[in-house]
Amino acid sequence: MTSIDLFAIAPELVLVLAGSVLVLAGAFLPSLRPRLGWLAGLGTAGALAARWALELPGPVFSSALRVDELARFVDTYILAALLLVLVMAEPYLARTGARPGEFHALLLWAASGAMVMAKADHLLPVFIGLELLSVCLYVLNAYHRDSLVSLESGFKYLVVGAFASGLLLFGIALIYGATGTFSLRAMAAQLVAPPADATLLLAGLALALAGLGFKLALVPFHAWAPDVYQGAPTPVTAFLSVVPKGAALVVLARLGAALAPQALTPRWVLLLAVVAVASQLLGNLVAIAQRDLKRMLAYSGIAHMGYALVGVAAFGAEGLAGVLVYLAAYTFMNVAAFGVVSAFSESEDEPHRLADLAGQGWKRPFLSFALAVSMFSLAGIPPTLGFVAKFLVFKAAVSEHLVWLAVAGVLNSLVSVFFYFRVVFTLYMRPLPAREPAFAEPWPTRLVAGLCTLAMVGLGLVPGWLVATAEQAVRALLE
Amino acid sequence: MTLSGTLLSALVLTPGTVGLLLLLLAPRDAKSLHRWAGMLASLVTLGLALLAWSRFDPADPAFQLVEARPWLPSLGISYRLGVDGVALVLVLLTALLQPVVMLSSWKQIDDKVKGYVASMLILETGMLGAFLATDLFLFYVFWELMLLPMYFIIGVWGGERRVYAAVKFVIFTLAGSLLMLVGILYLGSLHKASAPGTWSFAYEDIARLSIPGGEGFWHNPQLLAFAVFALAFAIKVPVWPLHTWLPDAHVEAPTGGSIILAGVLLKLGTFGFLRYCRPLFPEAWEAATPLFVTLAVIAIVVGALVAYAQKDLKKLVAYSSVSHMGFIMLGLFAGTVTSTQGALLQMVNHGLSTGSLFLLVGVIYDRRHTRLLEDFGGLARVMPLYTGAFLIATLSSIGLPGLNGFVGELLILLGSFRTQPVAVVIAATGIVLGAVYMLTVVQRVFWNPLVHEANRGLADLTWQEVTAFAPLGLAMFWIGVYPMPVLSISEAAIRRLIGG
Amino acid sequence: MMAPSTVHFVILAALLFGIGAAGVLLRRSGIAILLGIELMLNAGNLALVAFARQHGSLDGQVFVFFVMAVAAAEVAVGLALLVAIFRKQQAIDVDRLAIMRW
Amino acid sequence: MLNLLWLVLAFPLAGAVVLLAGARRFTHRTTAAVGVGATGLSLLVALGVLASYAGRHGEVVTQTLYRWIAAGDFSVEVAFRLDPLSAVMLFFVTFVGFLIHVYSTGYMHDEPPTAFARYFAYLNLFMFAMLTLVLGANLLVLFVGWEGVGLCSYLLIGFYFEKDWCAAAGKKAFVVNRIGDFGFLLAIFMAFKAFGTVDMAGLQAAMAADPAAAARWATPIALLLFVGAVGKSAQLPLYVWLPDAMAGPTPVSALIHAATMVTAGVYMVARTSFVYALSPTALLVVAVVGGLTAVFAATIGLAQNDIKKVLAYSTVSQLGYMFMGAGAGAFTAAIFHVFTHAFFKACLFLGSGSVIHACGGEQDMRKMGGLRHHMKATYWTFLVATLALAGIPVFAGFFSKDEILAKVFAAGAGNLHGYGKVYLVLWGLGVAGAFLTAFYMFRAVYMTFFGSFRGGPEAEHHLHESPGVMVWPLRILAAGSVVVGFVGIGFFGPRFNLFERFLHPVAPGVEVEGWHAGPALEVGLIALSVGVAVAGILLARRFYFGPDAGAIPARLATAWPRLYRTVANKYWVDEGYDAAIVRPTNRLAWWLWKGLDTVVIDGVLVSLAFFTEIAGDLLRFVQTGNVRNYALMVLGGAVAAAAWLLL
Amino acid sequence: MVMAVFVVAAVLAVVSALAAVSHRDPVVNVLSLVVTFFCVAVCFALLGAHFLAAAQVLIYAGAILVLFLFVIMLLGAPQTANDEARRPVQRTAGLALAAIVVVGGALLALTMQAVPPAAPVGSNAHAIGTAMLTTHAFSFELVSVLLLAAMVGALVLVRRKQ
Repeated sequence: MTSIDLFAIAPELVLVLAGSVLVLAGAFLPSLRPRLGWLAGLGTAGALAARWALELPGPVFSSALRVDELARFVDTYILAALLLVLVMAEPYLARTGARPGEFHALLLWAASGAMVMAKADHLLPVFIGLELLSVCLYVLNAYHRDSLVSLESGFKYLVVGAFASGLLLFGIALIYGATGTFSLRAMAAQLVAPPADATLLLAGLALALAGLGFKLALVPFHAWAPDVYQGAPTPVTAFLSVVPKGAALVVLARLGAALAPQALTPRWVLLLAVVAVASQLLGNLVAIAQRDLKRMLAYSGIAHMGYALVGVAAFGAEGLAGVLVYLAAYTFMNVAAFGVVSAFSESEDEPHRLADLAGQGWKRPFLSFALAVSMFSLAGIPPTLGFVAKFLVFKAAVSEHLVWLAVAGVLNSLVSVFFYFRVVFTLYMRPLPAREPAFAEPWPTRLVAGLCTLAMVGLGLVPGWLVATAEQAVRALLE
Repeated sequence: MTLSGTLLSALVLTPGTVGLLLLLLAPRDAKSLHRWAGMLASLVTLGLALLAWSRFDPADPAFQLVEARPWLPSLGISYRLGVDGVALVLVLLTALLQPVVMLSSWKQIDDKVKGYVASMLILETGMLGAFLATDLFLFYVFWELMLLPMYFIIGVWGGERRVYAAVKFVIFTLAGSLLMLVGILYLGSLHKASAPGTWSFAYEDIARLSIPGGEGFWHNPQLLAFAVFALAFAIKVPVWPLHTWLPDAHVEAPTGGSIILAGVLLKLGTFGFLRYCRPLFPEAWEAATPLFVTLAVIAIVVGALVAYAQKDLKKLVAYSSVSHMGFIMLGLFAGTVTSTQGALLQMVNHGLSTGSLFLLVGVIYDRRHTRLLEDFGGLARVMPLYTGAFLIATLSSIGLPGLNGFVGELLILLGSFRTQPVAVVIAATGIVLGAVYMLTVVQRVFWNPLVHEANRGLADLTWQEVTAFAPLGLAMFWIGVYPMPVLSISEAAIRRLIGG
Repeated sequence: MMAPSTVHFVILAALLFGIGAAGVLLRRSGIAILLGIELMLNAGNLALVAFARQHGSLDGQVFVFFVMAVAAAEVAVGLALLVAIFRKQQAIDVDRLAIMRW
Repeated sequence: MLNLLWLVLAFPLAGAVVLLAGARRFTHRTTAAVGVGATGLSLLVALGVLASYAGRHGEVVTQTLYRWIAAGDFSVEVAFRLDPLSAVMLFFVTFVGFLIHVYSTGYMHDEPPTAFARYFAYLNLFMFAMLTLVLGANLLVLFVGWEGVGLCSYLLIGFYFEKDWCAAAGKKAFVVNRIGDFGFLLAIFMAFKAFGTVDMAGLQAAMAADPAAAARWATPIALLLFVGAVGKSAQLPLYVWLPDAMAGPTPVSALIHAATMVTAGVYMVARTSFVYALSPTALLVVAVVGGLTAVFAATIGLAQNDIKKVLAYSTVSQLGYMFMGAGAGAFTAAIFHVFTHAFFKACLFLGSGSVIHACGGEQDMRKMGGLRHHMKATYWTFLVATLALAGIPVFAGFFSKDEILAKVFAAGAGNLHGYGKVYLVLWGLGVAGAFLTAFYMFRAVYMTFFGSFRGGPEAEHHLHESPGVMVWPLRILAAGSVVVGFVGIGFFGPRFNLFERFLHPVAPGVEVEGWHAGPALEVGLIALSVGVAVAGILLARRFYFGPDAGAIPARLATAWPRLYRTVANKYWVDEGYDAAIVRPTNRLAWWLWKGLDTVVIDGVLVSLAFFTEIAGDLLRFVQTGNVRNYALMVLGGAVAAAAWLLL
Repeated sequence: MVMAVFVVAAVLAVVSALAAVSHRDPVVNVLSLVVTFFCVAVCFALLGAHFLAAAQVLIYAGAILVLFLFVIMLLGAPQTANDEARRPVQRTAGLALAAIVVVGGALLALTMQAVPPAAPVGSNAHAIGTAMLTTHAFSFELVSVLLLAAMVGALVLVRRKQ
């Protein structure tokens, strides 16, 4: 272990330390509690700054990690999402009186777990990072422990999550059995020539896919998502809907780059494609039937991971760059949506009914506009970032002769219009109810909504930097 | 010179920028500020469009006043604008209609004025951009950009079934355009697969590609790509039987929305056929000609007949659009220079005549809050000016010589007769049917005894309404008597597009 | 009599894994489910160690050690959750935890 | 002077614009001044132009204003053409038009100022359109005028727009005309396709240059053009609009629906005679349609009681004669009849207008009678025009109608194109028509002017002769009805037929070869046609004059009730069209809307959306809420994935 | 001899595992699992992983399962009612899937070539410890965070309100 190694994981260190400080401060300095959010934010910002200030040394910790452009991209993405969620959490904590400190700490630790996953070049840190992320999220989901719904959400996440971990572990074991190593780099070196018998490897990959598919909420590993999204505290839902997905997708990408399963069997790509389409279809169709916004967004999330998976299926520089941009887009859209949705409910315990939005478009133009933009972005309407992202993954599919996948994707987008536009319709084209709901518009929510909207539209119009960064990140992986 | 370098950008972005600024900065209740800002922006846009016209060289078939800036260089996407004769004509139409729309909504829209004006302005940016974009990606962006403002215009300021209509509009439009996106991607990937090995979505690069054909439908890339483009455009046109969104959208949209919808949005479909389908997929175009000619003819006849069956004035005019757009499609697919010129001219004509019909239907709806034919009768007695205006629009719509509609229909049918004589014979019955249903309207609304007491006190056109109609009416006469300015702008460009 | 080979151990691992999975899938008791998960993880461990011997590397064994820690962490949180739920519902019946559905 | 040709059109157009713009402010006097003035100036310029044209016999003078449309290889200019044919038309259109304008100032004087101005605006606009039609140098400009007159006709028929039957009649006229225009347009398209031009001269040259193509295309083009002519000139089967067109003010009927517009079809056939000359089939069709119409309309005229309806059917019938002549290849004879007909038919209509004016708007002849005592000038002019129409020698109609019958007979006897028998039958129809014409016209004269007044004492009290502005045009037209026939006497051979000689260069006519009527035969024919005319007059006198006027017809009507009703109801043609075309169309339209659009197309789309929603609604029950199910799905997915990859 | 030990351990492991997941009394479940884990530890030992075998007994049997017992006692040894069969689909499908996993896993194992195992790397705790603190130092640190998080999390969930 050298100092370079430590510098390379400085962001994670900052987060972990900040988390510990938060726990301690929350426990022993009650007067500081209302300001802990700032501290968490500071830590996150520090981690972000560290990631960009320090150079990227590549493999560190005996090649357990690879701190490259891809890692930086994902770190940035996770930390940005974390920052937004922290801001969003402020009104939530104030409103529910939930204890800060641990809450922030768990978020920070979860983020660091995700960051580790994203830069792990070895299956051990992948597994532990994933477990760190999961364990923190089990608790966070159930954080509102006065509410049975929240507990249920936590428990469901735990059962399915641990079950999926078991599958992942067995999958890792099989991969290990096939290759004799946990190091992705070593596997890649070994698999330059496809092995004569890849049975074990493929079986391991299938199980690993199930483990990661759970995190991504892909069909058929998706079922937990609606219940958990609905039951979890809204900031946690926002976090849950974006951070683990980025990490898991990057792991999938790294696995793909190392094991090149697409070279082992043509069925691999088809498998991903089928899962992608099934996710899109189920997510979009069932979302139509939802009347609870968080639940609807959960199904929408299932569908969106289906779109992102198109990029993974297409693979190559284009596909993976598309996936990364997709993640960025998805973060802004979802955080904005959850932020506004949590503001547009009178209390945290109530269901977030679609009908409650009626007429708010003209009553609360700012937040409504943000929600509308995020709906359009989710639906993939230009000039939003959501469109650019879809464009990129579909482009990759077409480029890899998977035109049918792109066609299925756009047809599913059409289906999604039904429910995304219904939100907009409720906001702007329904009259305010006679008893006007008393929604607050706290400044953190406004800030989050504003930032996300700016990002969705701004990056939608000028996506050059984002795309270039993503491409650079992918180059680092594929070289 | 420096102006030429940014003229088109200024033209495209002015309205949208003003719209956004209004949305973000203007106070909510300053209604006349909103109205005047909208008017001013529309007029400035019109001025810029005229300026572009003055800079335009009709003899040059290539894109002019070109602007190109890299946008997503690694994907071969750039911000490219350029104007050819075809686009210029439609840009002028758009710019002309926009102030009319603003005027028509002056009194009519009194609720959420800011949102309305902003939507209209952003919509204008979308339309102008779609006409002027010379990069397929950019084109798609502008194409979709039109969707949202129109959705709001119909959904917020529309009539009773506005939500149904708005959703229908969105679903139909997206159903086409999303598939077109795949088509665009396919073309880009073809460019990548060809010699340079890079992505490009620039129109001129794509136009240079030769897209492979093949046997049958599913194994014929060119035909498939054509099909997705054609579907998007056909829905927009709308080509029978994809037209059912149109009557609903028109009936529910506020007057201004209907004018723009009929006047410009539908033209984007036919423009797309001309600009994209024809030059990019020549063999597929050839193969699809019988189909589209048949559909066009069906649209003409069936549209007219269904219009005849309507009881609601606005719906009737909407169905008449289906019929008229059928003529344009026929002209495009007949494929001669003459018929294509006619089709382009007819796009303008339809914008003017149907636009003004919607304007005028809006006028009477404002006064009576009904559009049923049976609620009127004898209005010529109480509203002579209005009657005159309506009559002019009607006559323009049914193609009376001396007015614009005639020149367009004539060129279409005359030019099409060479290649599609049978279709022309059937289509020409549309001229008869057009007279039947439009004159029925005139008879039942303006002539006949004045039986409803409510109509007795109706006020004639106000100066605002007259001002709104005047430019359209003048343009109708102008094009009817001397259409050469329009025709000469576009001749070179059309020759290039259809390879004639 | 020969020594058991990797195949034998892997078969045993698969058996235990299947039994653990069946426990998760078939039991209503939260505790039984957690036990099933533990069993699955242990099966994974067994496979890892078997493969480690097969490949003659230590990495597999190290991995198993970490998995034990992970399992401990999961169990801790899982049991805590069960306790919290029990306090709320006086039961740890998974089938009753279905407020949210459809 | 010839350069001022465009002014002939410009004046009426300007008049129309000024009147429309000022409709709300102008007094009767201003309106009259502008309206009549514009036409008057137009007439003056026309006369000047004709005077200077007179010296250039046979020449074709073209005035091109500007290039109107050019697209691809199609190009057309706004150009006017003065040649003998258009000169004739130019003359009588401006002349009769002017007179009718003058007459209208009196007839329409009771209208409110706005309506008065509107009326004159339309009338001026009509003059403009008609002159465009006449002078158009190419088919397209001609078509502009063609449609323009249709529009004005529409507006003027529906002038009393608050009466629903007037409005309906206007629409009917326009729509039926459009059916004809459909053919006209197709003819234009075909001409352009075949010969690349729509210019009259260019077309003629192109057809001459390529006889093979000309032979191939002449028949379809000619027939399609004739469809247009049938619509505009109210021939079978499209004549139905013209009787209804009488809903318009009477001077309008005189100008548009008798003297000028309805003859446009004949004019157009003559104008394009170079096409017809190449197509025996087309000529035969023209002749047959004309001949049938002539008799058919005449029989309906027998049983009409509305004075204007009688005149209307008579117009249809006379137009039939014109086409019959044209169909026999005698284009000049047809135009000659157009020319004379303009005078006496205008006179008749204006006369009837004068009568109606006097009777306070009453048009039913059964409520008239004895008017000759009250309105001498009207009576005499009406009588003169009737004699002209009946074909009594010396009067104009005699010469022109006889010319036509002679040519048709010649075509029959000379076996023109081998269709001799058909032409002979047509000639027989023509003679029969002459008898009927004489009969129904004198029936009208007797019912209107003889006997005693049947309209009640109140109305009788108001009977009066019309004012000077109305009577003087009558006198002038009556005089014309007497004299204009002399310009075209065919009896003494072509040398004396000034009219034919004048027109020959542009509408040479189809020569019947190998047959020539001897003088005896000609005299015999003349005698025959005069004889039947006189017989018709006498029969009318027997039926409708004297103390038992109307008794015999009434007996006949009771004797053959079904026949009478059939004729009186115009053979139920309108009803037939209604049942065969209008109502099925309505039903079809309704089905296309409610059935096809709403149920089928929208049904498919809505059910797609519906099934999408249903699918979502059903699929969500996969989400049971039971976490063990979720784990089951995860395991199932993993197993399926592994199986897919491995098997 | 080795084979005999393995067979005994394996049979016992499977039987007790079945008891662990199927018996209705949670205490029996836990105790059965102890047996299973002990058998697995025997297998570890057979595989040469003596250190792991010890750790397995200590950590799993000694710590984790005791934790289970504590919780079971804390909650008053709750038993679920005997209506497990009320979900036939879940039951059938679950059993079937588990069977497929077992059979599939066995088949998978059988596809492996009977490659003779490499020379045992020795089972010294030292080697493992060294690896953990050098090659896998990062994971070692990470696991500590994980345990910290789990601890804090568990506390958060069960702490009584102040």
